[in-house]
Amino acid sequence: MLDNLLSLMIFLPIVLGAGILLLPVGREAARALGLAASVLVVLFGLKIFLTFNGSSGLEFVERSPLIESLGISYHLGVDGISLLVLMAAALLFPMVYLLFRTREKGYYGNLLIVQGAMIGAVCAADLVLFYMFWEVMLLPVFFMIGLYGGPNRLKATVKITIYTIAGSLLMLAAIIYLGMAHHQATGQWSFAMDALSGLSLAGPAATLAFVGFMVAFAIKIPLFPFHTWLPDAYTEAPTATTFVLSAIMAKIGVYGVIRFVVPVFDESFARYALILACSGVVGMMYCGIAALVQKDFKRMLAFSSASHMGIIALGIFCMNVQALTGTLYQIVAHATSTGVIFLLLGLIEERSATRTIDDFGGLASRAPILAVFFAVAMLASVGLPGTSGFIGEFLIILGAIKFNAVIGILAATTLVIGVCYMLWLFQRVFFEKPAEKTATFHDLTAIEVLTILPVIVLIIVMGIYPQPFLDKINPAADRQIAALAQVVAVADSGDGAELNNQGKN
Amino acid sequence: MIEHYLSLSVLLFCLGVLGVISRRNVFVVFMSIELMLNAANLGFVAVARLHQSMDGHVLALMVMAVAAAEAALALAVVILLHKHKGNLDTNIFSLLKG
Amino acid sequence: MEGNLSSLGFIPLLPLAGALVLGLMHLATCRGRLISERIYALVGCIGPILSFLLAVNVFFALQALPAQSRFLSHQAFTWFSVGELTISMGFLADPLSVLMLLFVTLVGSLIHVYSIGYMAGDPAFGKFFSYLNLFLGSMLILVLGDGPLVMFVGWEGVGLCSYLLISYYSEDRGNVVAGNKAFIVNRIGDFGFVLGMSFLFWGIGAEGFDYLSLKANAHLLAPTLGITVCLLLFVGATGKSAQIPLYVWLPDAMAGPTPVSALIHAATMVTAGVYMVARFSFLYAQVEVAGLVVAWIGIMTALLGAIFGMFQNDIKKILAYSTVSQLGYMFAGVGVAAYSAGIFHVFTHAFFKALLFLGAGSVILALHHRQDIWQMGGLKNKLPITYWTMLIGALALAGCPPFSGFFSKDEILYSALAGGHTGIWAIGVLVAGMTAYYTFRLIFVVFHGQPRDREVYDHAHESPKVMTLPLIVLAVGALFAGFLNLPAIFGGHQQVSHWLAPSLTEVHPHGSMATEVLAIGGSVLAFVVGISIAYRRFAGGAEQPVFTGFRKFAYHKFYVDELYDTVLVRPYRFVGQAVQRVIEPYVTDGPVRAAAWLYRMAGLAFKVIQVGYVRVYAIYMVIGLSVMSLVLSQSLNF
Amino acid sequence: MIDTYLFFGLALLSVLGALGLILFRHPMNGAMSFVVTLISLAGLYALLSAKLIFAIQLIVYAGAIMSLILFIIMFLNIQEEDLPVDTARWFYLAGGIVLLAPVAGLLLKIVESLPGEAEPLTEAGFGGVKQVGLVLFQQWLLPFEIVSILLLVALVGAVVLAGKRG
Repeated sequence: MLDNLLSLMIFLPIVLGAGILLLPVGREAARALGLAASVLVVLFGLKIFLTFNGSSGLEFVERSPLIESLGISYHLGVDGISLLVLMAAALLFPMVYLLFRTREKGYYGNLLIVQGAMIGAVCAADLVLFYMFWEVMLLPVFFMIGLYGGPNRLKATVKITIYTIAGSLLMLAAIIYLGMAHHQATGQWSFAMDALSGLSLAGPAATLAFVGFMVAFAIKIPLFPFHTWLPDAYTEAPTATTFVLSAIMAKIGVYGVIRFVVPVFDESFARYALILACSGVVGMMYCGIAALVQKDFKRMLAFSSASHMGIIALGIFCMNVQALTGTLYQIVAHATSTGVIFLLLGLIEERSATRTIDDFGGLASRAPILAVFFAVAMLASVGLPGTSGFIGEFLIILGAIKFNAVIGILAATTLVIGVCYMLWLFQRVFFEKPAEKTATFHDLTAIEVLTILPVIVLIIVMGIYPQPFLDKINPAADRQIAALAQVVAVADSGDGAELNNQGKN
Repeated sequence: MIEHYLSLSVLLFCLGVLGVISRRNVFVVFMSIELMLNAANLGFVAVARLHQSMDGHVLALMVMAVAAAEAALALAVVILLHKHKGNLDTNIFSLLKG
Repeated sequence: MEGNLSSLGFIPLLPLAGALVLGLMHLATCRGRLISERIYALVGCIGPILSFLLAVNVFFALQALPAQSRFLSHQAFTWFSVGELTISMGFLADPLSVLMLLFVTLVGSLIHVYSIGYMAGDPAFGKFFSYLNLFLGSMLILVLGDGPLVMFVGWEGVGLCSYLLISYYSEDRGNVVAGNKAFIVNRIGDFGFVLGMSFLFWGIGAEGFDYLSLKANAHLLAPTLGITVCLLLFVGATGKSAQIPLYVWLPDAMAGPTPVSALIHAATMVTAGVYMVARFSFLYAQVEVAGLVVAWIGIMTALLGAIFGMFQNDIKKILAYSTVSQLGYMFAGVGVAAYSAGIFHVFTHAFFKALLFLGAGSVILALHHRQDIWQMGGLKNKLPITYWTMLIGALALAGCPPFSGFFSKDEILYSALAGGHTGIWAIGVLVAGMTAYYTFRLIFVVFHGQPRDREVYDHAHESPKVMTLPLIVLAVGALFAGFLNLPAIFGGHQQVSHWLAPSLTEVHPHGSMATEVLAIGGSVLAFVVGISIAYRRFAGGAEQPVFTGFRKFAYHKFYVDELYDTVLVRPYRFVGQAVQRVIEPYVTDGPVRAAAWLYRMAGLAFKVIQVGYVRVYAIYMVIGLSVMSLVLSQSLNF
Repeated sequence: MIDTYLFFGLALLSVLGALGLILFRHPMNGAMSFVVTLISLAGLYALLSAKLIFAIQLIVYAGAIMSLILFIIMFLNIQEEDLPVDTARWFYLAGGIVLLAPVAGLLLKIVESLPGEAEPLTEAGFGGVKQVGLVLFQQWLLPFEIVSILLLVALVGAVVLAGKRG
């Protein structure tokens, strides 16, 4: 049974989720089932993490044909690039079931399905399979926001769904193009990543396909200027959904770029990397500035999350191993810190029934443990050394400077921008005099503390002793950068020259 | 000779279409559709004769079965509509108006 | 690597562990007070004191080595390693870091002890000690780190603790705002620091990113890159060490409890920038331009701080501006490549400024948290120990021979003069005079003359022993620390400079005897003039003056805060509002909304043909069929 | 020779019946006229040697289905004044003819281009019950079963629909 760990991790939640939706299951039973499934997935995930060899190739491979005539196969595997994303998708879910109990059973069913689909998307090594999971991933979100969201949920859910599907369809077209290109080149159909990354694509059609992929992922990440669905969706979604969206789903967009766009469209990618990097940096600054003036703290954190995603995405476009590793590391670091922030926020909202920053004050004296947890997560999100956030952010800035000094300098402003709105938020919510609405606020219960504590510890451990994690990422990142460098060197003429020279410095 | 049959089939089919678009009476519309089905049947049977193959007959049988099913349902709907509106005018059933 | 000393890792670890334990104790019991202050105090002080003992041990271990190989290091573990970048969590004890280590742990321990008295009765006693321990641990990482990145861990850590402790009384909005200001301004500095490190890494870091490797490869650094790196690192230093233009946070930081002001905002953290520049002396020595920038910014900050200090009324604000001013001196010192002089001033300053702050704390506590000097007066008799110790501190700060401040300040001024930086020297002497003036203005107004507020005076009382004892120890330090680096002209051997030599890349200027006499004479003259003016004006018990004209301008700190608010903060918020109100809905989301609108319009347009009559739909079908037939009969060939 | 006359006679009848269907105002008249079409079609099937279809056309179509329709028409007791007024009927008819002309043209063109001519004689038993049955139950078993499900669904649906209270 444990031979098919990945399939198990994917389909256990999906099947259970579908069961919860279709069968008459009570609310508490659904929650218990969800919790059990997610804990099992955590165990499987830990097993994978511990037995992962740190080679540069795929491990835990499962492969069987799905549609043989078109070369589509059920092909799963994990490598250093997907490992940490997989961990983020596997490890964080039990918290949701433990912390929030006032939802309907359909909510838990959807949550399970979204988890399975996300794990599937991360593990898929076949583009068509990936696309299927990618789309399945969106549906539960649609229901979770549309059914259980805030007052303006319908607008938000329609926007996120149509926006994301529009991007996905472009990607579907690009996937079909890739399959045809492979057919033309070799006479055989295949959508497997290893086969496709060997193609040398050129010409306007390849560029269009590249754009198709990039748009799909840019919307999911979201990359400036495709972020406009985000504030509404994050704000209107129930907290656990916001958590899923920001902590994990956005990362799958980043992961998609690294996994699919970079190896397949290496040439186009190298050519447009500078523009994409600008988009990342501008997005970081833009959303960071917008975050400062928000009155609703969920909305503020939505912008904050988008701002961080800009920096994370930037790491991919710098095309060196420091930045790429930084991005992969930051994926988990940001998932944990933002995840905790959103979860705590959900608890705060549940206790005080408001999200307006001005209604708060003095929580630190009412709920010191909550305040400490929030502070640790906040410090990780502003990249304080000693927390997980620093390692990734520093590596990305370091890599960005190698890529392009101006981009690097702009990227480093995140140190200042992040701290501005975060401290302001912390001041208004946790410091100052207790406000009316927080007068009867009570601290975290024992269960809540025990639920969140492991993640807090993880944040700190990942900041102080990150090397075991980096060891698992490094070989794959090295391999990808080496492959990319080769392409850049071959295609080296006008605009590639600068990159290369700086690289040898 | 067969082309005469087929031409007749075409002619009947066109008459059926004309019936559907020119009349407002539910019954007439319904029977016009039956007419089109019969025109198609004639085509099947004629071509079956041409090819000396009885597959056409089988298809004709199936069409009749479908027509019977359709008749059963359609007439039930007609009765319902008549009960609701007391009228047989297709133009008063315009809930799909955009 | 000359030797491995695993106890190095414990020096920062002990206070950090203390912080963790205290923090957990506090969190576990914060709803009801189950743990007495004694236990907190014990746990809180044990870490710093053990660290101090370890530091002394390290010092002797180092001293046992021959001068040129005084390096002890300890690589705890590989922190992270990506591509050519490999950073180990390593600690380095060399003469420079050990000197810092000694006084940081000593002053830190003393202030921990002092805080037991000062914070007695505070509802979050444990939290305070936890923060203080955390700060000390971070500071020790900063000092001991064997490379810029490990230093940065401590660098940011102390910034965080500074924030937490400034906002300690967090119910008051002003304190929190001051904390935010400190953190954000420090972050602006860190922005420079991170960039400086990154450029340095891509310059020469691939061979190893610790000080020893960097020093060995420093000559490979391209000159322009060198200037960039030095200036960026200095941006970091201006943030942490409150130099122009980022000094604005330090005076506001006085919102924190007084021991915090003494420890963090006077003795240790704010001198980290100077330490950093001295650490990178091998870089700054290479690019003279960068050094000059550092020196001039330093001396201008010294002047500005002194001007502001002369017109403040809050006892802690006076000392804060004095700190800014003295930090300027230090930068002037390291800027003119007199690194050992700068570090020596850091060293002496730690004693006398901590002493002054703690004394001020004692006064404030005695007067039930009054800080305005114009409400004090004549406290000499009521607080004798505080008075005498503060007097020693004041004399040291003012540069009275033979107190410690005199020697260190003189060393800097002499180096400037001997190095040919006459302008810096001249301003330095002027500032020395101003320093003497505002220091004794404070002493005279607070301790001499008649009590200005009788009721306050009557209730004043000397502080408990736990507070006066550190004062006395520090006073001894302020009095005698200067002799450690006695220049040759007074028959000394400059032990500190020689001790530091292996860590620093500096060339000692060889000035003539006349230069030396001129430097000393200038300093003494400035001191005498400053103190006599102060004596004439304030010794007799002057009343609070009304500031007008320039004085008012200086009292309001040249309206620099307001200027920053108008030029930076408001535009930033304005841009935020613009993004929120205009750009987000109409520019970035504009195309999306336009697409949705077009879609809706198209729907409305096509709605017309949906008439709802079955027959019409049939006609549509027939039309389609007809068109298809036409096309087909054109294209099909029979 | 006789079959040609028969064909044209029956064809004429069926077209006239169809015209009656679309032109008579009252559905009752239309339905009676449509019965004529159906019966003449049955005759045509017979001419095409489709014996089983001939029989079923008469029994099921002309018999069962049409009597059902007639029954419903009479059941609803439609009066002259209930009938919808077909405004602009001639306009629709003319327009329909114009629209259908290309369709019919295309279809006739295809019919004309049919290759070959039917054998004058068929095998013995062509279109008989046994032969059609064999084909039906051997090659068309699955569709046949599906049709049976369709009929079942229609049956249930009719019951449900008709059972609804207005």
